[in-house]
Amino acid sequence: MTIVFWILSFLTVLGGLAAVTLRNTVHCALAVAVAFAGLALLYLQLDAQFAGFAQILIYIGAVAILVVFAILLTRGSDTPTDGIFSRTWFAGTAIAAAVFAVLGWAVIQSVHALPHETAAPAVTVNQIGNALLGRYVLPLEIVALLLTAALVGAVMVAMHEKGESK
Amino acid sequence: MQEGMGFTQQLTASSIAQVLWLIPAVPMVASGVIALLKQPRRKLASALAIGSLGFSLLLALFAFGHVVAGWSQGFSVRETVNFTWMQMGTGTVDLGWVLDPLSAVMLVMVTFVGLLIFIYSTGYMAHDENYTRFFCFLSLFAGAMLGVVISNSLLLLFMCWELVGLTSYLLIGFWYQKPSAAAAAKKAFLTTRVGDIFFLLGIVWLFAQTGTLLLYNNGAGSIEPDALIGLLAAHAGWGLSAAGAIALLIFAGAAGKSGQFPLHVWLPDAMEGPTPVSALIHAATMVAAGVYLVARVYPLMAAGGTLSQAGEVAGSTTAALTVVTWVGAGTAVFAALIAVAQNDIKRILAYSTVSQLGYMMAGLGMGGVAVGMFHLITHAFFKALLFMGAGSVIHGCHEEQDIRRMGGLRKEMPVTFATYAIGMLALSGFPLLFSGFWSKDAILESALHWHPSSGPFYLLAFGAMLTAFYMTRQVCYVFFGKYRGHGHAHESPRVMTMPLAILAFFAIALGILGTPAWPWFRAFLEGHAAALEMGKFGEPEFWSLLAISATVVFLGLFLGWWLYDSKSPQAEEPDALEKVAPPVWGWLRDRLYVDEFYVVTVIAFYAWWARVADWLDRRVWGGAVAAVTGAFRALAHFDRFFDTQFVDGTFDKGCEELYSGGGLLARVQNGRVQTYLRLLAVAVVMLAAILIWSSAR
Amino acid sequence: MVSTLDQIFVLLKHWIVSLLPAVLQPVTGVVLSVVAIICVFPALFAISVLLERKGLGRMQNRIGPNRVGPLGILQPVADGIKSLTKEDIVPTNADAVVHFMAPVFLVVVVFMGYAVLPMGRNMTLVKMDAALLFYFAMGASTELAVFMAGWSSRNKYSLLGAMRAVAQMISYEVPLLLSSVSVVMITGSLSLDKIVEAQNRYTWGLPHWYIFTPWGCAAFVMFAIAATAETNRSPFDLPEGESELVAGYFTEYSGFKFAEFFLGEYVGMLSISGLGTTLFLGGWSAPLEVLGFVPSWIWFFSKVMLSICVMIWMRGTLPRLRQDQLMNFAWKFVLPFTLLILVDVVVWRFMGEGWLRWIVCSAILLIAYVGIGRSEMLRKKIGPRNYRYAE
Amino acid sequence: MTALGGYLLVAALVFAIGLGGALTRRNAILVLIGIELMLNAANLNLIAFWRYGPHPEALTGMMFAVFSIAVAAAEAAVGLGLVISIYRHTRTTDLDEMNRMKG
Repeated sequence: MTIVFWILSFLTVLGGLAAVTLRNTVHCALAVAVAFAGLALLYLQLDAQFAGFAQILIYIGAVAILVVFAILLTRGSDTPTDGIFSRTWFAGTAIAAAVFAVLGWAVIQSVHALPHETAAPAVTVNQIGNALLGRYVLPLEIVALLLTAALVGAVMVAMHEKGESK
Repeated sequence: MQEGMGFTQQLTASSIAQVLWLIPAVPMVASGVIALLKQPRRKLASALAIGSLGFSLLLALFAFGHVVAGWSQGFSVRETVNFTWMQMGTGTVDLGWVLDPLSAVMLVMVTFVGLLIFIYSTGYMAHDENYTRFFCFLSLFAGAMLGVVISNSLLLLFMCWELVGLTSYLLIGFWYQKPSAAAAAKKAFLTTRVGDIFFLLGIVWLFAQTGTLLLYNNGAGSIEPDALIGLLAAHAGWGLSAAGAIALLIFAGAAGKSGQFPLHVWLPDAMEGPTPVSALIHAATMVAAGVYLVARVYPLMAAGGTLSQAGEVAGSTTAALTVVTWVGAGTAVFAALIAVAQNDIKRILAYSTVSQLGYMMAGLGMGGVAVGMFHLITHAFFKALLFMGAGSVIHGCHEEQDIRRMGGLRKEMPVTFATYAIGMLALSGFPLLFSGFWSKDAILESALHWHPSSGPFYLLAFGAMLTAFYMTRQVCYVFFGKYRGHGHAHESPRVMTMPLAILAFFAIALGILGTPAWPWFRAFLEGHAAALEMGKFGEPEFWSLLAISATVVFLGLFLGWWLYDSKSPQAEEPDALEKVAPPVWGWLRDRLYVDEFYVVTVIAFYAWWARVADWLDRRVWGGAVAAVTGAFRALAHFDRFFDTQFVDGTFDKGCEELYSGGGLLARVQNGRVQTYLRLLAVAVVMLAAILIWSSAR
Repeated sequence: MVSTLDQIFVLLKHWIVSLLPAVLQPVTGVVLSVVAIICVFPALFAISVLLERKGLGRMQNRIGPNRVGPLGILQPVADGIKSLTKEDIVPTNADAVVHFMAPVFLVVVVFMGYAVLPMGRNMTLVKMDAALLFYFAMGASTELAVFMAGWSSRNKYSLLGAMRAVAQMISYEVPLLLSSVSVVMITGSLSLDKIVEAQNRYTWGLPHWYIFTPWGCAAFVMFAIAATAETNRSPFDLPEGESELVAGYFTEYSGFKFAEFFLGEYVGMLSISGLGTTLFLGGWSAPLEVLGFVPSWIWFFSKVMLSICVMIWMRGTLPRLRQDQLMNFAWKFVLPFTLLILVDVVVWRFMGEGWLRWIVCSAILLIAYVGIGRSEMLRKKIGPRNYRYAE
Repeated sequence: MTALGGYLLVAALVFAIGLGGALTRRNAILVLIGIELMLNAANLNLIAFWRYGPHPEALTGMMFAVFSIAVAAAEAAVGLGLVISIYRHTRTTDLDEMNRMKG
């Protein structure tokens, strides 16, 4: 429970909250990038260097950019004039709160069973690479296949149909 | 197999035999590739077809060389490669191929003549818009025909046989826009099918009797001595053994394909196809398949006669061979007679082909495999030559086929004339110089020695005279006199005349292989050493036969020349022969009314039977169906009445209730993703709460 | 003597740190290094700007800046003073917060990348195991800064420039990464220090730099192309094409914020040159064994400056690409070719020592280069431009 | 409160925020953002459990997180592609109006 952890948690939660509450869609996207960055830093705090940098590379470098692209392509960058929340926002919020209540309750319930501070595991990129191409090679291949399929799928879905004027 | 000559049989398959399947496979694959090509890729299509067949020729030459090498070392090569195609219960159906002198000779002939005709076709079909389709079919045909040749299994042979029939159908109907071509294709297909039914029956019977369709299989094949003994022991009725009956059935198939007498009607009509097709399929190769088939199953044909191991008849004959002989001899004369009175250049050749096929059959029936096969090979060369020459003439005369509208082409088309004349003399059997003489002489010789009857000899000799006569008539009409057609005749391009020249060379040279003094061909096929005995030429037997055949041929030539050239016929004038004997001429011109006979008998019978079936359909079965239908309709009316009056009232009410209930339920399924997500989240929360609560207690 | 000169900065740092109380020592060490980086690279930025302006001038038959100071060498100073003193204009409609954040964010992430670059023997700020990944993570973040700048300005030229820049950077990030992966595959490490160490060996006095292998040479060319595109340099300077988009995504910036973008761009160039040097040109190692006495940092900085000179030369030589050409080039030529380089690296790695692998690997690449190039040319996707003049 | 407990609570909070966003926002893209947040919360859980679990050298949780990141990237690409293509048909990204299967 270091001060760094609290600052980073605050940053992440703040970014997340901003992402779901701000009016301007682009601001939401930028806020979610902040949340992603906060999470990446939390990973670093957890000695997961590789995952943290991958998080930055993929979420800030790719997903956030993708989101802003989508926003601009759907002309969503202007601040909407009418309500930004759906008609049933109250129910949604209540359910989200309930989820947090249940999860938090579960964590606090089991806090006595949680392991305490352990020594930081010394994990090198080399080990991760070996694991990726050794024990986890099948998931790796499947993920590769999935990414290829997603690439093709996304292109097919978003492509202009022939004859349709741009 | 001649005992005491040191010949043994070699059975293990060499590497060339292992890859023998490539010979038919390569043209077939080429055909498939060509089928995918677009029309404008003409060059590529013909190059593929010619290249693939050239490759096959190369392989065939290797195979031939292998067999010759084995033979010269004292082996009678017969290498088979067999494999199981499918397993049916305890029995298996085996397929395989065989490399022996017979198949090797046929392979070389088919690929060589085929290649020349392919090359010729590039010139002949140059302006046809369906050029690639033509080469696709031609390649497919070549593959199928080569498949027939190498088959060691009657089943595989039958498959390729049918494929050959199909390509023949496709190629006869190549110009399907012409109604006559379409009709001719249909006729060819259906007529040969009649023979094929018998063939198939024979195959099935053979399989039932011997349990295998392999021809040779190290002593376990269906035409090897062990099986033949069993076949001879089984009786089929009418005094025939099973072997004889099966042989006759198979001969029926061969007769259909080779245009023997009752089934010959399709072959002249098949001339509606392009000329290279006529040359390749309907003169040199496919029609010879029937003859080849008889030669292939010769042990079966000859079973029961005094049978030596190599399947050669020595002395006595069998029922099957007798039938083959008589049908062959009859066809030979019959078709030659008709050919005398035809005016279409290709039709004359077609009847001539039928006639010559009759010779081959008769040769097989009386003289054994070597005699018939030798005529087959020589005939393939000079008949292909004649057809291609005819094609060249037709090409040169602007697609004119009527010989009365030609004439004097000797000067305009010197190469065609020279080669055509060689072909014509070879066909007529001009003594000593041409291959046709030697092969025909061998047939006549065996006929002379055939002791059951001397009828075939006279028939064949008469046929030879007629052959010389009608060929002279044709040549006179086409090449002598003065030009009676329209336009100006011209010589064909080199790509067409070159194959002619090559074939002409072989039409002369092939005779060397089968002279009485050096019967290399016979020795090769029958598997004993060939010896050069010039003394044979000095024997009186040879001279007497030569005298007879020469007389016959010169008589024919002289008659033809006297009747036709000296008169320098005119197009509108009646034929010279017509003036002599108009009624005979009329019968001959109308092809002795065989087609008409079929129309009033077979076809009329079928038409009547079709009408009966139609009537039965309409009245008997139709009436029964109508009665049942009526009963059900009455029942249905009653049912509807019941439904509308009693059931619907209550059912409609129930439906309304269900509908409104569905509307209530549908409000959950409102198409809003977030509603679903919300329900999901609520469910998760409840589930998690229950789990935690239950575990915490 | 040699080693002292080589390690002079390291020793200097240790000396300064040792003067301070023990509590402050770790922090001071880091701060000192950061300060050094923040001082050195903007200085190099000034030098490169001057070099570029003078060099471009010469290439275009001009003299270039020659007014401030002797031969105009004080021009960057004058530029700096000007931008610091100019009024900071923010458009009325602009999204003020994002507008302000964009240049700051850009400069921060660009400088972050230097943390892992080995600039000399023992001269890496953070010796990290996943250094290359860190570098690319930072590099990818610049795209967001560019987008923020373009979007927040509420100007269509800015937005178009930003969209172009982001699309281009995303497209070329893939080949950039993949060409670096080839080096990683051979070295077996993501650590830039280890990559330099692996290249710091000599045979017959010649270095084992990766650029001197078939795959390395090809990968370096691809890396250079992708890096040029990544830094929006000519011929890939569409996002800033003056004739089309005024100044691209920073059209609406002025004064110090503009200077920040300018700084970010040049420092980014220096940084990616440093990465290329590290990956392919042997980092701080000497080009010949006999030259090993020269301090390592001199080699590093001379290689970086040499790369900058090449970039300037390219800018003076090559015309700008069209947008579709740019994209087609990235996805249809550079990307397939880098993938092939990866295959080539595998071949190289598993063929073992010997002359055969040189021939095989070179042949694969040459055939592929000619093949891909020809097919692309044939389909007219990329190829010689055809100019259409006003009819 | 142990360190792991803290991380788990933060993850739960981020998850709840993401869920709330996904449930309440009208813009389809922002719903996707919410879902991404939920996924990230799960990743944080995985990494926290890996770090404080009994066998960190087995790398299981870390690998899970890395794969999850990759899958999330694919999911984002396809999801946004779908939103764009729906937008092209209906000219809206409002989820409340997207309640028809018919385009």
